[in-house]
Amino acid sequence: MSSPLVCLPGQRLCLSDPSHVSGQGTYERGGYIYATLAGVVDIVPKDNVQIIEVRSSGQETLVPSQGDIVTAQIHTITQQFCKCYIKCVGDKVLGRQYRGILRKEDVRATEKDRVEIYKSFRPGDVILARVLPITEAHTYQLSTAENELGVVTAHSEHGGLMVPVSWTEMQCSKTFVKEARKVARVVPESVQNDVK
Amino acid sequence: MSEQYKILHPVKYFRDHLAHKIRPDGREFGEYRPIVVNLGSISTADGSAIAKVGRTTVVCGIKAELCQPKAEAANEGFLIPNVELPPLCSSKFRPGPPTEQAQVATQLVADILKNSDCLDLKTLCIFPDKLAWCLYADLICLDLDGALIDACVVALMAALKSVTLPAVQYDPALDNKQVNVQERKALSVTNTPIATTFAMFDDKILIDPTVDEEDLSTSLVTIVVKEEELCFVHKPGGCVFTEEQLLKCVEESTKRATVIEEIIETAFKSL
Amino acid sequence: MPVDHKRINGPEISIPYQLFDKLNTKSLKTQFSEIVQPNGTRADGRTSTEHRKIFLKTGVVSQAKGSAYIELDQTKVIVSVFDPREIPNKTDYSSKGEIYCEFKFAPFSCHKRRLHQQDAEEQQFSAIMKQALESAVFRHEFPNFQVDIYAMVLHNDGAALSAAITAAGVALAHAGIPMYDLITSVTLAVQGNHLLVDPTLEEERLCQVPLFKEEENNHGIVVLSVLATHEQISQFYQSGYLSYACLSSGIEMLTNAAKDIVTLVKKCLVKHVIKSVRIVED
Amino acid sequence: MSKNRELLSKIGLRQDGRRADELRRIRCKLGVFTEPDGSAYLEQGLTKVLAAVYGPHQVRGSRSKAQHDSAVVNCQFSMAVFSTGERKKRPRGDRKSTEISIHLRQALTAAIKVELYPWTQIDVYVEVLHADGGIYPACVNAATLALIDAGIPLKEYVCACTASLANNDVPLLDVSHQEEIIGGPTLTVAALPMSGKIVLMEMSQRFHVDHLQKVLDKALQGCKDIKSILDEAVKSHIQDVGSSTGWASTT
Amino acid sequence: MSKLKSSCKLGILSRPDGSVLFSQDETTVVAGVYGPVESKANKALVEKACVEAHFRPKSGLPGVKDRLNESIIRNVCEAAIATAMYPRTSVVVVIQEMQNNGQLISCALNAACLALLDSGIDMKCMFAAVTCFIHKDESLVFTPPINEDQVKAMFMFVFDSVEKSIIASHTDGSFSVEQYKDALSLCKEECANMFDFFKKSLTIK
Amino acid sequence: MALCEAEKTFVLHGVEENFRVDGREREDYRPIELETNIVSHAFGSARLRLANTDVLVAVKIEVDVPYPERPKEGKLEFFVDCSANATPDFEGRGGEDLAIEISNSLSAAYKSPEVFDLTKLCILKGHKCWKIFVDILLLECGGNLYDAVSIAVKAALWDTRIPLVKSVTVDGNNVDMEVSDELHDCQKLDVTAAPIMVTVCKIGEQCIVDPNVAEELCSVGAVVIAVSKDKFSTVLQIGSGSLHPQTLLECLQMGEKVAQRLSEALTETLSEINPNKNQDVGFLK
Repeated sequence: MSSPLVCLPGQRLCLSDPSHVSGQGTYERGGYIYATLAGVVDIVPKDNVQIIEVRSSGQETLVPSQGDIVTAQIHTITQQFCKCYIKCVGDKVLGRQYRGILRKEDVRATEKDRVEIYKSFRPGDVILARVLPITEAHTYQLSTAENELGVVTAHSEHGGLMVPVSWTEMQCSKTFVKEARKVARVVPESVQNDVK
Repeated sequence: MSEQYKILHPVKYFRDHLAHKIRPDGREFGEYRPIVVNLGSISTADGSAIAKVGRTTVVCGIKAELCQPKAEAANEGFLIPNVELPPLCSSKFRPGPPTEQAQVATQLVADILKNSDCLDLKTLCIFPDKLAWCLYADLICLDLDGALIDACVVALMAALKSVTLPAVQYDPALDNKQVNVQERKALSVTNTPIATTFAMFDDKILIDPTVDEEDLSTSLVTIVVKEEELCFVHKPGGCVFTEEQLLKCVEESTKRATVIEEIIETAFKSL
Repeated sequence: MPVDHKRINGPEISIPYQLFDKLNTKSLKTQFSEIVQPNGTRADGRTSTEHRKIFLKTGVVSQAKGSAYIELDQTKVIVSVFDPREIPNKTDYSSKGEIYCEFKFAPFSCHKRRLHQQDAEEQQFSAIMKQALESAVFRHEFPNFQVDIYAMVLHNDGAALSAAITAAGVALAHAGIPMYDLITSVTLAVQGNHLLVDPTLEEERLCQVPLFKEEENNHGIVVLSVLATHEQISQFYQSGYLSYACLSSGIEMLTNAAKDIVTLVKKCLVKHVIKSVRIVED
Repeated sequence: MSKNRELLSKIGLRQDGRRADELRRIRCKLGVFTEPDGSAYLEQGLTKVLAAVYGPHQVRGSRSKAQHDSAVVNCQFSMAVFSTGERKKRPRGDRKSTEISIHLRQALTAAIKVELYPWTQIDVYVEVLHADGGIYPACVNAATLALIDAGIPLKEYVCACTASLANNDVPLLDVSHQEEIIGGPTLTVAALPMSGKIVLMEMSQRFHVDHLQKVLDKALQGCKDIKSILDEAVKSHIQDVGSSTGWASTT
Repeated sequence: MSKLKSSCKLGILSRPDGSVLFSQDETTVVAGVYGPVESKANKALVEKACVEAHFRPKSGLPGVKDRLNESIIRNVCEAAIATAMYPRTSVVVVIQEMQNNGQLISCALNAACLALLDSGIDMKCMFAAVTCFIHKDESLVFTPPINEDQVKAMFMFVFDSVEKSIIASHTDGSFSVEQYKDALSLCKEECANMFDFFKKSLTIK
Repeated sequence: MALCEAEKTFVLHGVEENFRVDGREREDYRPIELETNIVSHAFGSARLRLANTDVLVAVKIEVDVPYPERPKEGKLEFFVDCSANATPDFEGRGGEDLAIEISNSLSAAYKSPEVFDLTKLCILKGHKCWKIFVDILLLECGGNLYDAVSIAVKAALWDTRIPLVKSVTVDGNNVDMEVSDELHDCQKLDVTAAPIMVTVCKIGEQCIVDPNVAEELCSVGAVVIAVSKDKFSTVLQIGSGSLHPQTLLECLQMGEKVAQRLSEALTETLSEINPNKNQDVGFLK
């Protein structure tokens, strides 16, 4: 493997033209592409265009933004919503947890009016959710209204780990008691996430 | 993946590690982190030291000022230790007045100083009832990764030993004081207390815990040893220890104390 | 002094012993001529435009997202940067994130003991730091949040503010916070015709008051921070009493000196990047 | 200091030459600032107060403060550090300032037709430039003017006045700082003078209950007098503003 | 060796859920327990109750020293209360010092235990604190000597009622390992008396 | 206040054309009103209105002990209070950051002995000195605070009269002093070198002085320049933008030029003040 191209913030990387586009970790000013991070330059070819990206050395600093899939842990539930803490964005672990709120109407895509929070989530559950447009300053609004989103890991009232048995139910591996949840359809990536 | 696992299920992550007889940072249960002591790097202080216990870093600077002794202890000076946990050292803290943890640490360090009797406050008196030294020992944590008290005590003792005070001529009749900054004398520190912290998790006792281990542990014990004696056995609650476990900890800390004392000695020799 | 219930308090009045030192009767003017030769050579052998040796290290605080430690000979500053967090007492949406800076002298870092609470000078330095760093950081990458930057001076031997700004720039890059550019900062002390780059504390002290008469009563401190690639001044602060001619030549000296430091900052960061890349490859 | 510092001399004159039932000179002006929705300046003797009103506007800060049936009245009392003989350390935040802020809110909430503006907030800020006794009444009176200037509907004027008791017998109106120092109990009353309703009453020290009625009557009379002075000021202000825009001359 | 005289009066305060006026020898404290109560959003824990302790000195505002006492009281109570039963709530223990004659912390802890028992909060076990002193003449006693200069060291232990294991330990002064062991076993014996006293007080009530 | 892009462009074009939104040229100030001696129980005072910016400054004097490290000097302290009257944002401690920023810049600007001689405030070396409190109350914010505050402070200091000390007697550690009872027996402060601050604002490619609120919002960066006589006593960059070194130098030149003119105008105005004329002053006017 050739030695990686190291760059630093403010370093001019190349001319910005139709075939070279500024990507993540870079910005454009006065016809040039500059780096914003200390890291390694990565050139991603995509439909005849070279996207210039910079990957941060070490952990990059990021906050959740609209459209991201995040991993969160449920903190409290009420009739209308549940509050949770966002811990990861995609597969990146956040340095700090951020507050999220999941409203009743964003739990499911269908039959929204029949959703009941306590039948979908319980405190302590780990969920996958998507970040909705940001309206409030401190809290991210989340949604699980997709098949792949919802509870991925949960523990039963007796403390046993539960496995999904249907869209809406999980079963305790110790007591075999079934509990209601809004279960995420597990795609391979998130399998690793919790079964390890 | 392990990072996500750690953040989502910290307890299980920790337990899995301990089940394999290894701690998350690769140490064995009874293994402590390396200790580094650096002396006198801050010349604006009258005595200073930096102590590192693993990644936990504490810098201690001692500044001497002149003051009047207390009426009830006319022939004693002052030694005022304060532990500062600035927001710089960990994401747990916010700017503002000292947190509860900092206050508790301050009091523990003050207690340890008093219990060990390592510095006779009478030696800080210049003229009874009139003039005495006040030593402000400020301990600033620069990196908080567990075993704060251990690091504080090492930094404080090393700094105390490096303090030199200028000669003072005092004329009580005229209340006139003259200081000769060039002529300096070291303090007489009679012994070196050394603190060792243990954390308990599921009946397993871990020496010198990191901050993650401290947060997850169910109980903490700090034992301070000076020479052949104990001068502090502090367990502020938490889950129970049996007598055997506690005495085992005492034994371990005595062993570790001799090692640390040597490290401080060596630091002085190389100065 | 009011009693601080959250700390152990000393006696009500205590005075630094240095005040009772067998009096140093030399006039400030002689003191100045002792440490600065007429040709600009200084007590430590530097020329007037020469910067002190810089030692720079990243990753010194394990609990922080990014951190840096800088030494300008005796001056020692440690800076740490944390992940974006909620802005306290703010409820409305803002598209740009904020930067919060706290600059603090350790109680034992100066000749006179500093108190634990931030004093006016530290507050001002915090504001200057914020001013310097704001234009270097991509603030819209973290809307509604603030990035905390804490600087602690362990030992002040002059130019502590500049050291803190330079270190903060390195710590931000180390934290992986997107930035427009690298930032470096340099201090200048002026006394009469002498312009001293990167002054020591002694030199700073002697530049607070005019020592020479009439036309040469220029004196003061200038702090300047530069964004390297774009040749922009992100922060400028001057105090004292300076003429335009003096100030403009000072600015030129400072911009040049700041450019020189960039190489060092780069070296330090490249070292860090290569190290972390190696770890990933292993 | 002279010994015979009495509140009332034998010939019935007070320290500053006033009679027992005489108010200090009140001078005021509406609309002194442009930025606030309403503002006023008021001098009562040497006591000088500025008041500013913002609102009604959306509730600031935590939205849970908002009330569904009325506006939230938010008051802040603050004293310039140079307003007193001895320099103050802080302009606000001490116990006395906080107390006056709360009392101010109580008095003003009683007068403002808060039910007209649910889910909103009205801010009233008063700044004392010179404190020479009777700070609270001056603040209430200035705030009333500022509220009128802001065009906020009031049930009626809310006015405040102090009264004291001299020689254990004669009630004194509108106490000055000098008189406060000499002693004598001070009764502060904020009232809706037209309906005669008392919205706030506070006593600084004890005096015999037999005297309460006459002191209170005196204070209420003071409120009424102040009301007519304020009324005059408001009318002339409207004349001025009106004539400059041209509509006042039509009536 | 003389045993300490303890006396208590349960439920002396009307507002707290549990309260006690407790004195041991000459040392007296009042303890009050509130809980479980709704806790502030930033303090609430998902899986267990949050225990708070407040220690008020006889006069003045609490200082650094009281903060250490608070931390001991909180940690001990947390070990004894069945916190998992009350998730997302707070249990607040307030101790007011009335008179201190040397064994303040153990007195405060015992009072806290009684107040908790009085409040009816579920507990995993009771706890009892015992203090003993080493004189200059190396003798071990429970009663604090009149003159403070006579004390060489002070030990404070807290035991649980189930296994008589050590919940907490706090010491003052320096001492040998042997002395520590002696003090420990002496206190362990004494703690049984304390538990008896607790039981007796509760049955009287 | 928030401006949309179009409004910003409008302001920007005005500046380019040297014909600003309110009709001024780039180096013009808005009208300034100044009154002195308006707080009767202060030792000196001034009120300044610069368009909508309203500042009240009062000077109070106390007897104090000099700092042990500077026994020959008196003390000068600035305190800024942002009144909530100006904007609800200043309620409680909301204005504190701005207040500290302004008071710090004033302290820095008055620091040099060439600017303000503190030794004149010393009564007895090491024992007694005057401490001057300059209290600034911001009553309304209509942009350009630094300039307004600095002029008002200078005027208030000009207006200040320090009581005359008739005699000082030392008895052991006790110092007794006698202050003249005569009301007119007092001395004035020398304020010829007291600095004037000028905020030079960069908008687009041009620099302007005395920005109003709208212009402040359009600016990418600004420099506060304190000029004392013909020298700079403090220069402070504010705002979140950065400047090219050349721009900075241009700003400095412009600031110095404007400050000279302002200073002259102020001296002239102050000399015209007739202390005996008694008329309705202050807020009743």
